[in-house]
Amino acid sequence: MTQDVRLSIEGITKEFGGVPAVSEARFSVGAGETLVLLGENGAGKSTLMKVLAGVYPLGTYAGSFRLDGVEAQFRNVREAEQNGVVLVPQELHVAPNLSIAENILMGMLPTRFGIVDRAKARQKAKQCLDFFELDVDPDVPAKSLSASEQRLIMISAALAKSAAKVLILDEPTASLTDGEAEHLFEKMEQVRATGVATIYITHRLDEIERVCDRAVVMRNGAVVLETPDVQGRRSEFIRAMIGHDPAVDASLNRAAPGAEILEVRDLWVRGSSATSKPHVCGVSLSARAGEILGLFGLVGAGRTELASAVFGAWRGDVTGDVRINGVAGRPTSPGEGIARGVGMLTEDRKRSGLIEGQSVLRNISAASLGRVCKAGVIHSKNERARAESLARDLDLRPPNIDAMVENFSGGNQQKIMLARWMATDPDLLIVDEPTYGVDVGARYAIYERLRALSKDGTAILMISSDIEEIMHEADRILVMYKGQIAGEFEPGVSRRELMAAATGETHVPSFDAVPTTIPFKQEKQKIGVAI
Amino acid sequence: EDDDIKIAVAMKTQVQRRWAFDRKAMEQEAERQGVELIFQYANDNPTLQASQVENLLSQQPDVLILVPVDSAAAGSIVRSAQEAGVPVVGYDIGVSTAKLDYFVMRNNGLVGELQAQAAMEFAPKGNFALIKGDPGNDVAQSIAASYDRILPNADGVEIVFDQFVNGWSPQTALSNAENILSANDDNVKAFVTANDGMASGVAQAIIARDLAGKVFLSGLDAESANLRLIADGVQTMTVWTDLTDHGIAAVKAAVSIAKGEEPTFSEMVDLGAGEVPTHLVIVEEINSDNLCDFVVSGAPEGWTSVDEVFDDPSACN
Amino acid sequence: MNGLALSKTDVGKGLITWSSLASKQALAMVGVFLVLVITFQIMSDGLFLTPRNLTLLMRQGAIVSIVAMGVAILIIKGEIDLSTGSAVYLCGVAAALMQTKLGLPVVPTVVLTILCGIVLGAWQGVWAVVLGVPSFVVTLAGLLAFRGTGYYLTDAATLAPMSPSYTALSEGFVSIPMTYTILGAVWLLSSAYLLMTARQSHASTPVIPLVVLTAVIGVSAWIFVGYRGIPNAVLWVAVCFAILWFLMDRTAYGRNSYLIGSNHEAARLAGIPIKKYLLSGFVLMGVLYGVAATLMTARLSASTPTSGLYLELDAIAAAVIGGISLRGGIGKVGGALVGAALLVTIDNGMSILNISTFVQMMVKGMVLLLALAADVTLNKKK
Amino acid sequence: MNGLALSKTDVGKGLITWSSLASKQALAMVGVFLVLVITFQIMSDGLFLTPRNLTLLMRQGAIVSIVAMGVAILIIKGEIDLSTGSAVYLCGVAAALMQTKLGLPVVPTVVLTILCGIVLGAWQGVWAVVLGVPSFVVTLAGLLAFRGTGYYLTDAATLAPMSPSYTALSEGFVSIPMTYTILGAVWLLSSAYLLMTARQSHASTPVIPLVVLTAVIGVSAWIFVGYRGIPNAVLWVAVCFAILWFLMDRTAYGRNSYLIGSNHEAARLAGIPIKKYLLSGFVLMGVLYGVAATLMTARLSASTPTSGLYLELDAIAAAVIGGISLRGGIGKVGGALVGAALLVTIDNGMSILNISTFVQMMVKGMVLLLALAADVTLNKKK
Ligand SMILES: Nc1ncnc2c1ncn2[C@@H]1O[C@H](COP(=O)(O)OP(=O)(O)OP(=O)(O)O)[C@@H](O)[C@H]1O
Ligand SMILES: Nc1ncnc2c1ncn2[C@@H]1O[C@H](COP(=O)(O)OP(=O)(O)OP(=O)(O)O)[C@@H](O)[C@H]1O
Ligand SMILES: O[C@@H]1[C@@H](O)[C@H](O)OC[C@H]1O
Ligand SMILES: [Mg+2]
Ligand SMILES: [Mg+2]
Repeated sequence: MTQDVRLSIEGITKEFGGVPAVSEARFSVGAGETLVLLGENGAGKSTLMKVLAGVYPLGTYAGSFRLDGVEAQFRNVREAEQNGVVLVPQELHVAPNLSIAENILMGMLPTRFGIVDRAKARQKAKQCLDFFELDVDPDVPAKSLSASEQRLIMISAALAKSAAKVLILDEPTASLTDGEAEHLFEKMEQVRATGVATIYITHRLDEIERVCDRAVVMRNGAVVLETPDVQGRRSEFIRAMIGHDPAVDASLNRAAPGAEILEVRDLWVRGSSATSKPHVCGVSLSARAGEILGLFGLVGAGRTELASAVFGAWRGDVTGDVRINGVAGRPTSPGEGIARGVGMLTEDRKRSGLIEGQSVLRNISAASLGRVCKAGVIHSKNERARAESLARDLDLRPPNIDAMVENFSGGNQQKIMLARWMATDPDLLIVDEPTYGVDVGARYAIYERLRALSKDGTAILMISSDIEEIMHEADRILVMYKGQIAGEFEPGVSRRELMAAATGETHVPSFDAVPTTIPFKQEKQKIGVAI
Repeated sequence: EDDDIKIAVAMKTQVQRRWAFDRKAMEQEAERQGVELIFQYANDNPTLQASQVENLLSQQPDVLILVPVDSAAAGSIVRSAQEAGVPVVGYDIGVSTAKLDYFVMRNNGLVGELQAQAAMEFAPKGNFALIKGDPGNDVAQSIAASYDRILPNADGVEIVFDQFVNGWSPQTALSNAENILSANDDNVKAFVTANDGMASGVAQAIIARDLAGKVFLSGLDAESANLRLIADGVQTMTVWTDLTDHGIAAVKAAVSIAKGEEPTFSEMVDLGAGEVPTHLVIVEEINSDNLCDFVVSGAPEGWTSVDEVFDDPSACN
Repeated sequence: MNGLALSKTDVGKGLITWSSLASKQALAMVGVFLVLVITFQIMSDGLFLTPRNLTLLMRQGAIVSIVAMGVAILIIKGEIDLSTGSAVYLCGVAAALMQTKLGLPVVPTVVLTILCGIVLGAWQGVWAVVLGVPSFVVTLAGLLAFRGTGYYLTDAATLAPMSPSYTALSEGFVSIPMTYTILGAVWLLSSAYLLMTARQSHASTPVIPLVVLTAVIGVSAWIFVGYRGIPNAVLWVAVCFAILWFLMDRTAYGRNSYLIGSNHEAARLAGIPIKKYLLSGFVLMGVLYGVAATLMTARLSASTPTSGLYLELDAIAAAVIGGISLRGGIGKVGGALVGAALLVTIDNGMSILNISTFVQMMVKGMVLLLALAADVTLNKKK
Repeated sequence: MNGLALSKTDVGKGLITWSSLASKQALAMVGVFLVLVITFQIMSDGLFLTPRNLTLLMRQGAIVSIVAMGVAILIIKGEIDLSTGSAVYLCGVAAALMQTKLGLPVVPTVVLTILCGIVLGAWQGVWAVVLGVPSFVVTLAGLLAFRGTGYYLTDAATLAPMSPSYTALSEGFVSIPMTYTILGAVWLLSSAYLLMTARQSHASTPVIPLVVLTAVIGVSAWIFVGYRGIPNAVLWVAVCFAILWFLMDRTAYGRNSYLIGSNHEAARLAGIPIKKYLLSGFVLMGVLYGVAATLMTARLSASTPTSGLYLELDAIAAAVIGGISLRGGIGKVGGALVGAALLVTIDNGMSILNISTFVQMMVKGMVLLLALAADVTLNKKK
């Protein structure tokens, strides 16, 4: 498979305030080759990619890299793109109020004498949307798309950029469903066939064999492993990533469920306008202390809405009974939810989780400041001690609780969010996509923490689109489909059965009996109609 | 111990041309007398003026000449100066809440009277519009009080508009005048306007409707641009305050007080806190009849010129 | 939230062209505006809705409209300008000096005044963009320094008079036949444009927009022909609006400006030269300082030391009322016009009703509150 | 950007206590401030740095300092207040009416004035928070309506005089012995606090902070005792600052306010009742309207119709100069004080130098620009 070398990285080093994030990284990628870049959270993957793509311009890093044998010197992203290096970053940069077309064509709107050629723009945008078979109007604002749809359009936009030589995808699948991911892989195949070198970053090790030719593993900023192929090397990768063998699978060690913490009866969740279609249609469920209840489903199944309603965060209409810790009544605000012992790790970390511009300490304390206050005054010694111990527990890197959260790598940001909710000492902890963007090592750490919490008597409701995660970590699995519970399963259930329930193939008391085909098409359906 | 007399002058604003001439007159007199002057301008902000007087007092002057931004609020300023052993000469605007040592004033009530009377002379009956100055300003209030005393009771005078204009804004005065003409279908006989700045705005509305010379327009300050409007027959009259007399009288009084002498005065005036020896400054109506006299000899040097007022350089020969 | 379901139909398609002129919020504001007009009309015994009063009203709003559009663009780009009142004053001083002291003819005066505006705009742009001082502070400094400079140059004196032909720049009127010609041309061009864009996007004939357009042109004709033709000041506003609307809505420059205001980082990563865009925004604002200064000195036939005081606040208020979000990236140039129209309508209406200045201030405050509250409530429901 | 490497050392630990009083940006501003002081001192032949002038300077800055702190808190929460000048004026009218018409004693006057401020603050809070009208517009409406109401109530007349004991609220001085006592107490309490926090966080003795503290107290003693004691107005500022600093820096209330300003949605999901916080922010601002109005009317011994004009701009400027970001969530209450000090130093310095008002405006503009440019450059380098 190896052809001519497209990109060769020759000892790149990048520091932040004297601390190296990437040190002496060195490897190369060939034309038509897909290379997977692995590494723990904070290993320096994104930073290195940003150097390649001109985000960190010439002069802000040491070392060099060559593109088709010629030394590349990019002063900005545009120059990198003009030379064929295209990055789809880990953190999406969407302008929510601009149209989808304008987001897709950011910085390269087709013009005639400076005037935007709207017809052409529409048509180009449409092509990008068609690439992932998204049936949406390119003229509506980008904020009307879900996070995963936004990512899809950004990927197709990147692919549409003229004459890509090197395509970098930084954790593209973290917020995609299996169906969408599968579709992406097919497209990557097409791209590769045109001679493009692809660097692919992921924490989902099961994807590697499906799409990649070769692997590079980074640890602490340095390249620690480079392999000629990827088949059957999973444990080798993990060892290289975390520097030792992974911890024993904590999930084997299960506690017996205790008292019922959460009981939901006939819950309906709607948007704020009376006419909007319900997101959750008459769901009933219960969760016990010491139990991890998995909630599986496709994006749009209504899991987040269900959880928000239970937590008291849903802004629209909710009906139905909720009983928490034996006390009846739905929380009407997140504050009330927290007061009644509920915590919720939200799915959209950047928008509704992280408080950027503030320190780790303040982020961790955000939901539980009252616990370290006396008469409203913060006891800073206690506060710091608590945050430090949580940071240690979760192996936060770097372990500096006074640093601003936006300077942490994605996975570490997720740990900070988990720490926030652990600090509230909840009876019921809802975690929505808890390992979004988290590396294997940290992922086990998070599973371990969740398991430990559950053993200490917390009921955990784990929402996940990661089928492996659900199968391994949940003690009991509920599957949602179109706002309803489409089935309940034991841990031993097969992938096939779960997917069938999640796509409505198994018989369920159907709310609206739209026949469905494959998972991906299912979402297309959802997007095309109203939300 | 230096025996140079130092006089502090706290001016209300620098943002109006007349104050440069008040200052010039004061400076000329100070030079004649060999005394030093220090100036501060509060730009119509009473709180700033309080601070400035504090700053002036810390430079230990012998006398303070005060042009109050606000007559009532100046009381505490006057008292603090007097407590520091610095006598206060009031200038242009009175102080109602503390007794000044001396006062030099233009009679603002008289200004309003002159304007109102000229209006009634021009148009004994008809629709009158009263465009008053900034409501927060004492001068505007005194002038307005004269309007209110004289005009509503006059036979045949119909008041169709009566408003203050924030900040004496010429733009607002212009818009108001346009709206007044529009609302009365051009049937307006007089724009009794409190000062020249606003009058130049109103003049535009009058010119636009070809009403120049057909409606009365008053002003105050005899600004060059307005003298020209009078020459062109657009504005009817303005009122001139003899700034030279004003400035000289104040410095003279200040110097006598500093020397421990009794300053001369024309009458005793009570502004609300007891009788104060007062020099009344000459106010004079300027209209097309005495325009040339004023331009050629009445105005202080540099205030205006024949060229600025008349198209014809020989107009006043 | 549910934008997806919308605009899938043809009716929706046609409307997009219209909503591109002014944001949804601005459209809601038009409703508030109508309520005011009716109130004033009744209370003034029919005086408010006369061609003469409406002509004057438009002329009275010209300066704030021009400045509001410029500020709107800066706000859309994520910047702000507090200096407009002083900058317009200082440019006015320059214009008046050229007219009264140098005796320059009209055209050079206007050109040099605009040049003076460009210099002021560029000066602020350099501090804000190149040196990175927050534009709030840069333009606050401008607010002080520009007025100070004007006072220094003139000793805070009024400079007058300007030549009659200069005054006509704002106060003159387009002749009645020419007014018909202009309105006719606008009607023709706009309908052609509407039909063309409809055909391009394969939508059906845009009946509603065409009807609205015809009505607007009809009403304009009634107003202008009923008095003395289009006031020149209104023509300036119309031309500026047409150019700026086109710039912001139809060109890559405009769309990239929105992107910068909406997501700075995304714009940077998309390779848009942010500094150039911001700098040019300040320069564009500078051009508008010059235009507004021309209108202001022409209107008063003078430069007076208080001109432009509080103009910055009115202009920003007009923009915000018209739906331009202070967070950047949201709003339309047309919104600023609607906001300015609302402000000047309140002023004019209360002035012709001879309401006391004090009550005017209270009423104006309450109308602003109610207008925005109505707007917030309406847009929430949707 | 690189906060990671910093503050890991013990020196850093000790400093945290200090930097919590004012942000890094405000500290840079202190440097600019020193340059100014030296310039003024030299140019004024030693007049600037006299106890008397410094005492007066502080008193002159009292009102803007109080308002700036309140606005800073609102900005930190992500809101804004343009109405402060008018609101303070209207509260001042209430105070003056109570003093001159009703003859109320001092304490009830102050209490009712503050109550009046609370009503105004709450009124704006309801529109902004409960009804969701952008606070920019709500407070712009307040700017107009509050002053209009004041004019309406008083016919735009000055109300005076206030009783001598009322005037003393701002203009009086704390006696010299009492001044020593207060400064001594502050020194004792602060050093105890410094030592205690250092012990708690196991840092070494905070030598630098202690030295700085002692120097500050020493200089204060020199200033105040050298003239007539602490001016009462300065005492108000000190008390307000102490309370607000404690509130914003040490309590859950303050902490949550920062979170709300940084990320509204995330704060909501962390269980913080946003509306209550925002509403209380406006009410707190209202309390400060009352305090500032008390100081203003006491200072002038009157309520004058122009008082408070442009105060809103000065207050916001002070906050922004002091490092409070208009995007919310960033800055310290102490920064607003530093900003106010900078503004009043420029005013006072140029005033004692007898510089023409016009030149003052230009110089002030330039100093603001240079101060912020220096700050931006310094903070970039690090
Ligand atoms: N702007 C920045 N300032 C300071 N430190 C930074 C900055 N960006 C990244 N870092 C640090 O550099 C290191 C590498 O981060 P990077 O984002 O490259 O990790 P990553 O390998 O992509 O991790 P993840 O898998 O979690 O995305 C981390 O320790 C991070 O905290
Ligand atoms: N707070 C909200 N307000 C309005 N719409 C929302 C909100 N949260 C989510 N949505 C929208 O509702 C749709 C369905 O929700 P969502 O995709 O979160 O469901 P889900 O079953 O939780 O799926 P997943 O968690 O896998 O993303 C999405 O398109 C999303 O944009
Ligand atoms: O001369 C007048 C002055 O005294 C007043 O304060 O402001 C308006 C002027 O016209
Ligand atoms: Mg990364
Ligand atoms: Mg979800």
